[in-house]
Amino acid sequence: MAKLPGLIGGLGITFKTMLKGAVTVQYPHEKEAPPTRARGVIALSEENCTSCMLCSRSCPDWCIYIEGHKEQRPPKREGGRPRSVNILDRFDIDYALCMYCGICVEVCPFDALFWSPEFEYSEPNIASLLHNKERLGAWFATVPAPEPLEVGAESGKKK
Amino acid sequence: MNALAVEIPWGVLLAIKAVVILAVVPLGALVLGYTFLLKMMSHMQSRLGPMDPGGFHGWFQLIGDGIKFLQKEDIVPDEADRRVFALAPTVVVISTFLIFVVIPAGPRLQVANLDVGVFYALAVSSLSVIGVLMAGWASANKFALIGALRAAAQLIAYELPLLLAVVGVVIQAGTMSLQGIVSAQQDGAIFGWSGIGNPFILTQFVGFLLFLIAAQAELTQTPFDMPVAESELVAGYMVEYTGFRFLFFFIGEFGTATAFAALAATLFLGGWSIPGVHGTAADLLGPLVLVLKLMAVAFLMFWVRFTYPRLREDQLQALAWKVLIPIALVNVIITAIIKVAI
Amino acid sequence: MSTTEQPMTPGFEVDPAAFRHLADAQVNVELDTGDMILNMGPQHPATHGTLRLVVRLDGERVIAADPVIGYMHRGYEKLTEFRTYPQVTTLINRIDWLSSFANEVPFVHAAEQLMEIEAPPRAQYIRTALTELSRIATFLLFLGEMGLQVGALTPAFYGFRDREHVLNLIEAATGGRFHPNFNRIGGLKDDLPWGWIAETRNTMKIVLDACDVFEDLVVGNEIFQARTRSIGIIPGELGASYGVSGSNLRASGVDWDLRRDGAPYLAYPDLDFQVFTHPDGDSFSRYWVRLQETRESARMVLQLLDGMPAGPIMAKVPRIIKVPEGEAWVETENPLGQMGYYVVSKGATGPFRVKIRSASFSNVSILPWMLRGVYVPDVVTILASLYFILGDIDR
Amino acid sequence: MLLNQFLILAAILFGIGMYGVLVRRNGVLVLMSVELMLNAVNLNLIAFSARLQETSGQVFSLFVITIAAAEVGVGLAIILLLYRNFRSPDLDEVHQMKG
Amino acid sequence: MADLATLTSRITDALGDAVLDAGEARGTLVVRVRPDAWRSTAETARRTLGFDYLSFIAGIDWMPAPVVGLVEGDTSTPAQPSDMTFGVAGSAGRFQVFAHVQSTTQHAGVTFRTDVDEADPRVESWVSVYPGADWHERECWEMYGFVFEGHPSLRHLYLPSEFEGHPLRKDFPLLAREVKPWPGLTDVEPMPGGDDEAGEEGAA
Amino acid sequence: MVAQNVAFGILALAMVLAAIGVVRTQNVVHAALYLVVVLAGAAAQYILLAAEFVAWVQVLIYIGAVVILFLFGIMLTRAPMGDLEGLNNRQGLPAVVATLALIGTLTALLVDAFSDQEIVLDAPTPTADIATQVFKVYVVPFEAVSILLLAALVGAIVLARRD
Repeated sequence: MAKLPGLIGGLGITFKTMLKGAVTVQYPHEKEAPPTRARGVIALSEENCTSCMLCSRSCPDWCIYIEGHKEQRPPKREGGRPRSVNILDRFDIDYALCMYCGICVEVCPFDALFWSPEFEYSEPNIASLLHNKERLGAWFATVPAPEPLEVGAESGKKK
Repeated sequence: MNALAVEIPWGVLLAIKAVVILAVVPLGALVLGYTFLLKMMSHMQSRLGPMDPGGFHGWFQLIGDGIKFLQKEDIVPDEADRRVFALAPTVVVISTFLIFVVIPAGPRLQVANLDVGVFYALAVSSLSVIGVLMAGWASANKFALIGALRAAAQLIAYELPLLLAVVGVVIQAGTMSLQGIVSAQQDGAIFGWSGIGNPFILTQFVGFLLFLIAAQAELTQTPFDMPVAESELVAGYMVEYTGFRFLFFFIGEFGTATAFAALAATLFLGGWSIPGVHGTAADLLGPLVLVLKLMAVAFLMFWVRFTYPRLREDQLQALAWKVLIPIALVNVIITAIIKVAI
Repeated sequence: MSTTEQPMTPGFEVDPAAFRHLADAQVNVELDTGDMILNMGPQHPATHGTLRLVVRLDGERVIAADPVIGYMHRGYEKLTEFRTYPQVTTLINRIDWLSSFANEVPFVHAAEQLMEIEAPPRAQYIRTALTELSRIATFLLFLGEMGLQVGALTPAFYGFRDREHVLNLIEAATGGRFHPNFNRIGGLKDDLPWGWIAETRNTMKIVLDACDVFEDLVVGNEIFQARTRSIGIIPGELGASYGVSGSNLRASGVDWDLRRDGAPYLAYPDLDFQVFTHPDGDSFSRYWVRLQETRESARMVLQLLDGMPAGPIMAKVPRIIKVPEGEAWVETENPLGQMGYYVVSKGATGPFRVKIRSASFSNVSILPWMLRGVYVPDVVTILASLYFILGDIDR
Repeated sequence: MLLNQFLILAAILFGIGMYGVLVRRNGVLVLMSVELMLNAVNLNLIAFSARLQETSGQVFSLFVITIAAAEVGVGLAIILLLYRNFRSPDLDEVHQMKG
Repeated sequence: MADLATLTSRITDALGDAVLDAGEARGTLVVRVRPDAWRSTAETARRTLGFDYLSFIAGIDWMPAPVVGLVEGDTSTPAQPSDMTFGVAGSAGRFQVFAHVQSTTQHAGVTFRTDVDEADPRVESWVSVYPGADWHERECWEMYGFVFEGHPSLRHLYLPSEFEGHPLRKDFPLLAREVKPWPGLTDVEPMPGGDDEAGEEGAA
Repeated sequence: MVAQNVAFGILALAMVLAAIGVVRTQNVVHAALYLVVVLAGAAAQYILLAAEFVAWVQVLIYIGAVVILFLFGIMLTRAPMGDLEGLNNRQGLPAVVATLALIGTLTALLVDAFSDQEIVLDAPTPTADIATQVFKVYVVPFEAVSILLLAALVGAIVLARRD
């Protein structure tokens, strides 16, 4: 193609783009689905949590607050020793502090924490960004199933 | 000079004219702002622009913005020269209003058919420089002052090519009256063929380009928007303005764009005229035709605005003095020679 | 009424020293006006961030400029001393937030060197691909943004538009758009998701097209050339002694790219790529070099996808990471230039001292030299063409 | 309209302009006062031209306007030069002709 | 890349008796020079050895951080060994300055290091040799309190000019970690009659 | 004619007040802006006197260029932004006396000479008439003015250059 003067070529580009139509999405009306892996919000599966504090301690921001107490449970088998069980009283994540690094999800040994790609939880009040365990538990329904991996990946490796 | 066949009392006519002029500037600003700033620019940038306000393609956006500006607090900097600061936007807007006085929208649809119409339009358009300098100086802000100085230097420099570009048209039409120029184009002929009249864009194409370039500079639009360069001077002389005063500047900017587009349409595209349509029919169709031509010119101007980077201050001065003015002078001479020869 | 003996009003007072200085900077004659101090920033559109530039002006000409930084200083070098190694990667993500992934690589690499482990080849390839993707994302933004700074609004939107595709890829693979935190000492957090490679191939086509658009819309534009040619020239030798690196230095004719010339890292030794230099050293050549490098990066990504080996993505690493005592200096060619970490470990779970050598810090330190004698509009051009990220300056 | 109303207005403007020239110290302001006087002259020219139904007056007023523009250009250049050498636009301080 | 042994001998030959010690940090040469030869080292490096590129200048404090406010079992804050050890090239005392220079043509680099006296922290400035040293030395000055002699203007770079203290010194506390209680404190409540009744606290 | 006389009165009052503003204000920029009012008033007077073309030349050249030049000069020499003392010299009182004497004399003379003269206008002067005059009758002065302009241009540049 013969070289047009740059000034005219530029006009051509903007004109072509104008005819091509928009690539943007009118957000509140239509939504783009974030990828499965997107680190949107952390969901808590409360029954899996043993309040072991690992996530809280490994958090670079110290933004996970956990409180719990131990309770005696009757032994599983007749005549056994009574078990002591950790009961979770409080599990809060302060999303105003969270860096979304995902270390807590990784260190959790009991599969109690999961990433969900949900992102619409902005708040007008910064204090409302502290999600308690009920709220974190509600996110659990949005956690996607693990996706298949690309060719060449070692199979059977999950989170 | 009454607009319709019925006899209208002098005072009422004056009032009607005043209302039309008062309405046409904000309306023009609104239409151009919406069509080009919000919609055309957005599409050129692969987006849609505002879609929600008003339901249909965000047509209410600018009106809403205007209402928002009216509600805003009127902030005047402490160090500012309050009276001058307050007066500056008005001066800019008044200069815009005055241009529309002579722009004809039909054979009888004109506020005043001045003998020196073109000259008048260009003279009053230069008034806005005063407003710009006032704004920049009174804001007590260095960015504003630099912006105003740049604007003034630029507006003065480009007044010349603007005038000279028009001179060619004036020579060809043999009149400075805008009505005269329009009818010269409507009734003219190209090599004896009068099918489309003789729009001066054909014979004065150089003049048309010069006019567009100079108008772009007068409007301080890209590539000549150094005075308001948002990436360095933030908003130049407008930096301290808020609320309805800023709204005035906005109306001034797009209103003047409308005015210059209308002027260009009148001077080079035949204004309200459609070949062969005269009399009352032209009065009825004229405004529509003018608006269509005006929008076509404005499209060109904004297309350039949204595509190009801006020239540096010294470069745009050099462009005006070393390129545009010589070309314009040559154009005038050639036109004059041809006119005399024929 | 005052007397004639009254000294001139304060507004007219001019520092004579400034005028002597001015005489040196003066290139052509013009009206003599008093000088004035202009504060550009910390909140100024040209500084895209919180850089403050104190500029002394004579008319529109800069006679001295002093960048004031630190408005975003987060003290990462101190913070790293209080974090464990896995936690540090989340911090250093945020140094140069436009190419976070590339920030992680040298640090993780340093830790791996100290622990004497090596990530498996597949992990190296994925790391390289993501590094190049973040380079593309960074440069696409630059290519548009530079247009914006010289007054063209539209290229900026094209830059954002096309970068979005690349960010989508990074997000699909890592889960984070801006802060991937995907590198682990010894490998990666996860393998690529299904379909990623095909998607990347498509996106690279988009990127190459985008480069053509910028070539026509910006590089070819006469006004852009008038605004950038021979503006802000960095002589190669001076640039090097200031520590200017990356594309900025290559645009000054210094043929030096750590991907090719540094200690071998990632999968770069396996790749066939070209290093672009430009002899001029002005703003235009910096733009041009980055444009070529964007293209080259897209080609490199395609090469990586073709040669992607199968296998594990994680080496054998102890569960609790303790790095043995020692020191390591790892430098990489990041989008903005040389990024290096000097890690001193004393055998604990966290580093003892981390010196973060970020590219923008040195790139910007040459500004006082560059800005002397230029016009105000050129200040903006030069700032944009140096292309710095505030987080990368302030750390 | 009477001819005199214009002529007297012109006289008053001329007087005010002269006052300015006499009183002002700032060079720019002196130039402005001179402009006032020139305008008074123009007003006279136009008024007589209208009275006599003759366009020569208008033509000469055009010349006056042109000359005024030239005068301001040179005048401001001189003032800038003075400002550069004396660091003040004050004319009263210019009692020595050294640069 | 020139190999390390050749590079070492080239540098030590050129610097002569200024070299106190040399070592290797994972593939990078570290050369410790006498404090009074710090600037001449830079001159030799730039003019004779061809290291035209200044990568960085930084300080280091070899003193272990005093453990303040840290709790037993805190795995989020790494505990450093409490005895003072020095890096690969040794050190005379607590403070050192180190700088990395490179060559854009030979594709090689070296880290120079010199000792800084704790009582009188003075170092020669490199600004006259590498103009880019300006900001690095200002940073080092405000972070460690090292005075670079010959630097044209040691002003604050990052911190506000009224800032007191030298943040990167190890004895400068990181307040963010001290004012907020470590999350491990809010531990599980003891069982009635349990063995770990003491020392546990409630809500944070 | 009544409307024109009313218009004249309003304009004349504004012009005189603004002219006094020009010579009395303590702010240089305000002086320039007052000058704009005087000039615009003069342009309006020209229109009253049917000299339309001159009026718009006045607007274009005086307001559009001369005042801009003034403002430019003021801003370039960075006149202090606020009010300032010392814009006037100490000849205030004698100047007032001289001015009043001048105005008085002139007015008396004018009243004596032209008090019966009336202006009767029918239509605005056609611009073509002025053009004919300029290019036929006054072509030599016109050329002289052109050369003067050129000389002024060269002179201004020579003066303002710094070398």
